[in-house]
Amino acid sequence: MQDVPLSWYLGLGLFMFSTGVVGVVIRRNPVVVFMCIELMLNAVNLTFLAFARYMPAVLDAGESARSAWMAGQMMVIFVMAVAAAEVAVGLGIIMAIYRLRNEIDLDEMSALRG
Amino acid sequence: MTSNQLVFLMLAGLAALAAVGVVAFPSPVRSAISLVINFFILAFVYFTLGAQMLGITQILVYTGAIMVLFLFVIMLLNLGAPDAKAKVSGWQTAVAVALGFGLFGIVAGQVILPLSSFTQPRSAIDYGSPQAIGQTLFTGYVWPFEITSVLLLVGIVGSILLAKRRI
Amino acid sequence: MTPRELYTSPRGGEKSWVGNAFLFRNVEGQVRRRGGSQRVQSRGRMEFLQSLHPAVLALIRVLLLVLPLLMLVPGLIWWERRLLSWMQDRIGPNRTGTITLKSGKRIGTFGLLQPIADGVKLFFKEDITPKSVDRVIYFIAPGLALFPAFALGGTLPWGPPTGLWGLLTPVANIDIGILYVLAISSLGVYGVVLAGYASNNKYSLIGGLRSSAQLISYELAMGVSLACVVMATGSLRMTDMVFEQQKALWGVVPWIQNWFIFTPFGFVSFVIFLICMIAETNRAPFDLPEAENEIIAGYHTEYSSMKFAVFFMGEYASMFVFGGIISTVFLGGYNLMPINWAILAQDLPAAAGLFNFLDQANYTLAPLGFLLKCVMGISFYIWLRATLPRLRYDQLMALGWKVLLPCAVANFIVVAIWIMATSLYGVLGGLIAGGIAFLICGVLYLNVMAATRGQRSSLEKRTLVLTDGIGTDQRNQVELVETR
Amino acid sequence: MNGNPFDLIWYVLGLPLAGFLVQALFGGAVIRALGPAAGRRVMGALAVLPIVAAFGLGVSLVYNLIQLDPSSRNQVVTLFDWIRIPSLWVPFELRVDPLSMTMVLIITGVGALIHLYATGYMAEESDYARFFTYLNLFIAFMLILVLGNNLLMLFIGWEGVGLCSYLLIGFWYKDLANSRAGNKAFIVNRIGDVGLVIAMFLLVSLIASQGPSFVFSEGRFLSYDVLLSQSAINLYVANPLLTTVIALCLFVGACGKSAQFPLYLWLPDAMAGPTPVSALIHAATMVTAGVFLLNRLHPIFEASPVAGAVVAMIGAFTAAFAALIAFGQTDIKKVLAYSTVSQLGFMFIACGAGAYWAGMFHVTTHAFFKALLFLGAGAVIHAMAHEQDMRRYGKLLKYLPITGATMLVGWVAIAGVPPFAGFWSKEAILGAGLGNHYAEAANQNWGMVAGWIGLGVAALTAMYMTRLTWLTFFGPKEQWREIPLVDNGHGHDHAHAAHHDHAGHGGHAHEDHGPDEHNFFYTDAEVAARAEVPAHHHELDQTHTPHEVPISMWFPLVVLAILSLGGGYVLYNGHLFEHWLYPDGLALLSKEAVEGHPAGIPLLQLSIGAALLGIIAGLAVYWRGLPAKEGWDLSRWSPFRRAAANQFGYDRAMVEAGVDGGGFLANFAWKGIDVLFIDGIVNGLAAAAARLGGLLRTFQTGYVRSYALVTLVGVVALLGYLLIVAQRAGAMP
Repeated sequence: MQDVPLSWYLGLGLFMFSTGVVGVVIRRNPVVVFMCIELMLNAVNLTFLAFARYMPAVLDAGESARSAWMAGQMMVIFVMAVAAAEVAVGLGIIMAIYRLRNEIDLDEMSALRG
Repeated sequence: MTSNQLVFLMLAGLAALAAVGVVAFPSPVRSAISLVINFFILAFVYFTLGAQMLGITQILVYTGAIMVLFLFVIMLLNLGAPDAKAKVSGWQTAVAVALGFGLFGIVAGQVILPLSSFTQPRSAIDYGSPQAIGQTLFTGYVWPFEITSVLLLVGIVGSILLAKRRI
Repeated sequence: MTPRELYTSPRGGEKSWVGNAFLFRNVEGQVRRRGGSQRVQSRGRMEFLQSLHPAVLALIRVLLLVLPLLMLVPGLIWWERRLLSWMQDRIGPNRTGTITLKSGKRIGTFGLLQPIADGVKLFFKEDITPKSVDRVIYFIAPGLALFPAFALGGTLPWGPPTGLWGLLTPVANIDIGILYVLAISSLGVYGVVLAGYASNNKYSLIGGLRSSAQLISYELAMGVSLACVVMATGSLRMTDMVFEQQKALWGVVPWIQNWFIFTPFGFVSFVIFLICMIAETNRAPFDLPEAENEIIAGYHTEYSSMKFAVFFMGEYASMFVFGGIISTVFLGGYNLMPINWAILAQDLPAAAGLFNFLDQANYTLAPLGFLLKCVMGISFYIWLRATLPRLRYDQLMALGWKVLLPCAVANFIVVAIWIMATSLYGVLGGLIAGGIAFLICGVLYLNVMAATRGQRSSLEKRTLVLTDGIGTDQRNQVELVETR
Repeated sequence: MNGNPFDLIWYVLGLPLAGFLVQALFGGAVIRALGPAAGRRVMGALAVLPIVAAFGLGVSLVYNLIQLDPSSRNQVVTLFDWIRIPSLWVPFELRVDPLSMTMVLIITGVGALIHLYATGYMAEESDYARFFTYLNLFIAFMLILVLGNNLLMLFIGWEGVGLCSYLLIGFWYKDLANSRAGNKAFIVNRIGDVGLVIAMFLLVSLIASQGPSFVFSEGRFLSYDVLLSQSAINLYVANPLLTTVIALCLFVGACGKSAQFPLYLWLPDAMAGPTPVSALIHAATMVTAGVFLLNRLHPIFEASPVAGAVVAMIGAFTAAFAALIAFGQTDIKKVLAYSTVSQLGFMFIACGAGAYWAGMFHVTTHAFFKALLFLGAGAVIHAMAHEQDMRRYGKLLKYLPITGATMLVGWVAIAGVPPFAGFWSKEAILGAGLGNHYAEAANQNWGMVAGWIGLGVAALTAMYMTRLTWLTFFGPKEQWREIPLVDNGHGHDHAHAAHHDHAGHGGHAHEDHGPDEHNFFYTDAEVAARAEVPAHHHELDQTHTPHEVPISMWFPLVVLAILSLGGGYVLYNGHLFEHWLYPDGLALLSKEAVEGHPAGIPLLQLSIGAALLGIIAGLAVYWRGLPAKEGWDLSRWSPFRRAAANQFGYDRAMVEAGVDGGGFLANFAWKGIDVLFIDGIVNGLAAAAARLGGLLRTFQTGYVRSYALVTLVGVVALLGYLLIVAQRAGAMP
């Protein structure tokens, strides 16, 4: 995998991220919105990994370099863990809402209207 | 255009398509499926980045657990059918899409282009091996690791509390 | 020091300290000698293979894994039906393929052709696709169900890592083998779930739901029980695991191999893994997704000829592959017998010749041994199916969450302590510490269970939670089912 | 702790603390476990032993200290850093030097004796353990006060002893009067504490103005070895005005603790506590903290003669005022209390006149004889079934031979008859007052004035002490045998409450000039509630015969008697005490300025004459018992006595000023500041916020997606600005 430029990975990540953003805005189904958020998280993960692999920040090898690669992967791991927790709680909330009012539609949930 | 680039382009194209599918499909189940595909392909993208451990973890966590949960909830709540009344007002969609493209354009132009000169990976070959990750995770990052475990515990308790009808 | 030196992969000369806990003096020597002898023995074929392009070699490996799998499936079906019928005091399919000569003489084939006939029937049946299904998903679901079964075998070494077999197996000796297994097996659920959803049928849906919940809950225990083995091995590679199991038993008996099933912790993980694996493959007594007397045929109610056949094939293939996994992880992999012939030959020079011959045989027949173990696994499946009644859903969940998972975690802790103590105080101290930890965990677990026995959730509540969101009729249906 | 012998000082401090903990944690349990008698004996021993041990340690430390040469006789032992911030460093350190060790010896020595006495005195007390908990805690705090090497630790001790005194005054809290007395003491002390705190702030500001690197203090502004360092003294001399203010503020603090004129009110009421408490806290140790403070920071006072003059005059006036009031008192403990106040006045005269050593000397001797007198009075009260009214005594000498004898010693000692202890110290004080040319302001040697007043007061002291002694031990007849018709309102030491475990106990405390007849701290309802508490049955009658007190009570008396008999001369002889305290003179004042030997005034004769005169006058007046003008019928009292009995209306005036003025201030703060101003601001803000929110809530559509959309717009806009505009403008790298 020598010669794939860093920018391609970043581009993929960025595209996924913007797609997720658009999805969050235009979808009315909370589950789908959740999925879009997951999409954004994964885009971020991809970016982390790409930077960890190519590491434009750390130009000198050695200690700092190794810690930099590792830092990127650590971030990804923690993002995954947090995403798991977030999904568990979020889906629980969705189920609770559904049980409360037999339908799920973000535009119907405007009880907080000022 | 080397084989690696070819492979990457194929993966990336599929992933991008799947990502668009997540947003575009009217039926949540199809969105979920395309998200699964996206994550699965993303795992291979990780492999191309040399992060085997994380790629597998990606499949294990996202594809294997999180997305199954999503499907489970979708089916449990009968959200499977493409919701008819989920018509979003056109202008909102238009604005959102435009803004999305704006975001893409700005960041791509201002951040990614300057970085386009980096083509050589600098990390070690096995920087993504389980040994490397394990050593780093349990030496330098043990404290965040523990905190994350606590977070997950809280997540478990919270989801049970939310999902159970009577505790 | 460079990262390369820092994180030496266990393939390299020095192993991590966990492995050292089990090192025995002449294990290394044994391995070296075996490799050498092989290289001498089968030079010609190896040169030919090595001369091939790596991609071609990889292709050969894949074919060597997949084709037998595909060809074995009908045999497995036949074997299941025969064994089942014997266990149930029947005869089973024994006619098909019997050739009757002019002279009225019959050449029996024990109905070996029965599966062929079934296959033909399935292929030529009318392929019904119900009207209101979600077509795309309906079509891809069987493929998704079949895919993991074949992908799983990718990391299984069905032959020794040296010499000829070393070139032919495993398909990919990635250093995250076990994780790969877990990941792919976790993908198996999609076929079921999507099939259940796509065929627009409430029973199928319930089947899919059950399957997904079941798989998610049993994967945890499975992963933890495998983690114990990983700790003991110090590596995620399948080959390293087999290598680890070839060492001296408990680090003291050099002649007997240290198969993990022989070690106390290994046995516990083995049992847990066995149960989880049955649940993962949706087999009796955990076949709730296709419980014919509750929800017609579960997720493949709406599937007919070809697609149904694919489901069928996927099920058997995954059974076979899981048999391979469990034999690799716990049963010493491709070794026919848990005996280090080479060391025997070294220590008893009198019978050295015999033992060396047996060593050779063990090497040569390694794939056969592997196959044997897989078939044993399948037979165990069938035996269970013939023996045990199907669990109730809540029993399933209780078993997964309240028994298997705690046991697996406790076992995990015990193994950690045991390994630590072994590396610190030697073998005996390790065993003692492990035993103490085991006792403590057991007592704790029993106490917790006794404490929570009072507050089992009520049947009705389970029903509500299970079928939440589905129309009332299913709810009644499921209640009827649950209260059966 | 690198083997420094003075590290033992921590044990001196730690032993009473340990005792306190033992008493507090296990006292009740032990007494309950072993039964009242044995349990109390055990706990009493456990309470006394630490103090005795501490005394022993103190003696050994003093021995170590004497070994050193005078210049190096200030050892500082640091335990840990208490406060350490860049600009301030307050280590938790103790200072071992002659002054602190003198106080330590007084505190632990007299304290041990009084503890021993208390074991006997409180023998029937039900809250035995609680009492000794407080007592040990007091000792510990007092030690912190005197030993601490910085003003902050002194302040800890200062407040701690205040707390203990409050707790002990209100020991029998079931009686409202006691609680009131405690409250009064606590509140009046606050005033003094404010002065002390202000003084500390001023000191810090003064020293810190020189920058944190001042002398060797890396921010240790409050440590004595900085405050007393030569450069600091130069600083005091450099700006006299601030120094004077500091000195006066310090003196305010001293007034509060040592019951000087404006703030002496609380001390007489503090007699509501058990007698050992009065002896230990309100005569021997705590009230001398003010004198200790002046001695400790003497350079500050030396630097401002004005402050010296003020101190001297206040002391003199207090001495005279209290002495006059003492004539109006019929409660034996009250007489002693006022005599304490006036003796403290003497000490301040000395300090004001620049003879700090004389002040400390009087502290010492006064600790001897005043503790002796109080304990004796306690013994008498104990013997007389807790009757405190001298008009009920008489001819007690034959019933209480040991107590009587020892109290006679104390009498002559305080009266100032040579060679008793009081004579030497008082003579030194008067000599300092008359002889020193230090406390001069407005071309007038106020020290001289104070000295003359002191001389007069010495005579008065001798006279009222004679009154007390005569009425108690001699007199024509045994007064308690005829019960008067008019029930007096005089208070009792409420130890008898212990006899029936506080059960419905009441008794009348200081009816006429009690802590406050204006319900200073209590509502009328409570007063009424208190009034109907039934009088206790345990009362004097004709059949009563006093009995000598147990050994645990008279042994301390004997020891103290010996001390007040010989102690003064031993210490005074050859300026022993002076050289011990101030081996090489004072910081600023030359020896000539404070040589303490008035030229041309026959001081010796004068003071002896004053003492004898007072005694003779007292005998002359009270030879045949109480004159009719002091009988039971208050209405027939001479106006002077009635005025004296009411402290010349000073107490009432103060209390009224406090109540009414305070009430007025509080009302103003409530209506004017709080309601109008602060509440106005708060409510106004709240209302404004509500109105603003009302405006903003229209933006809250409640649609998640619109929020998301707006967020997206913001993100894109911000990114666009940052990445394009700002980058073009070069604002970002």
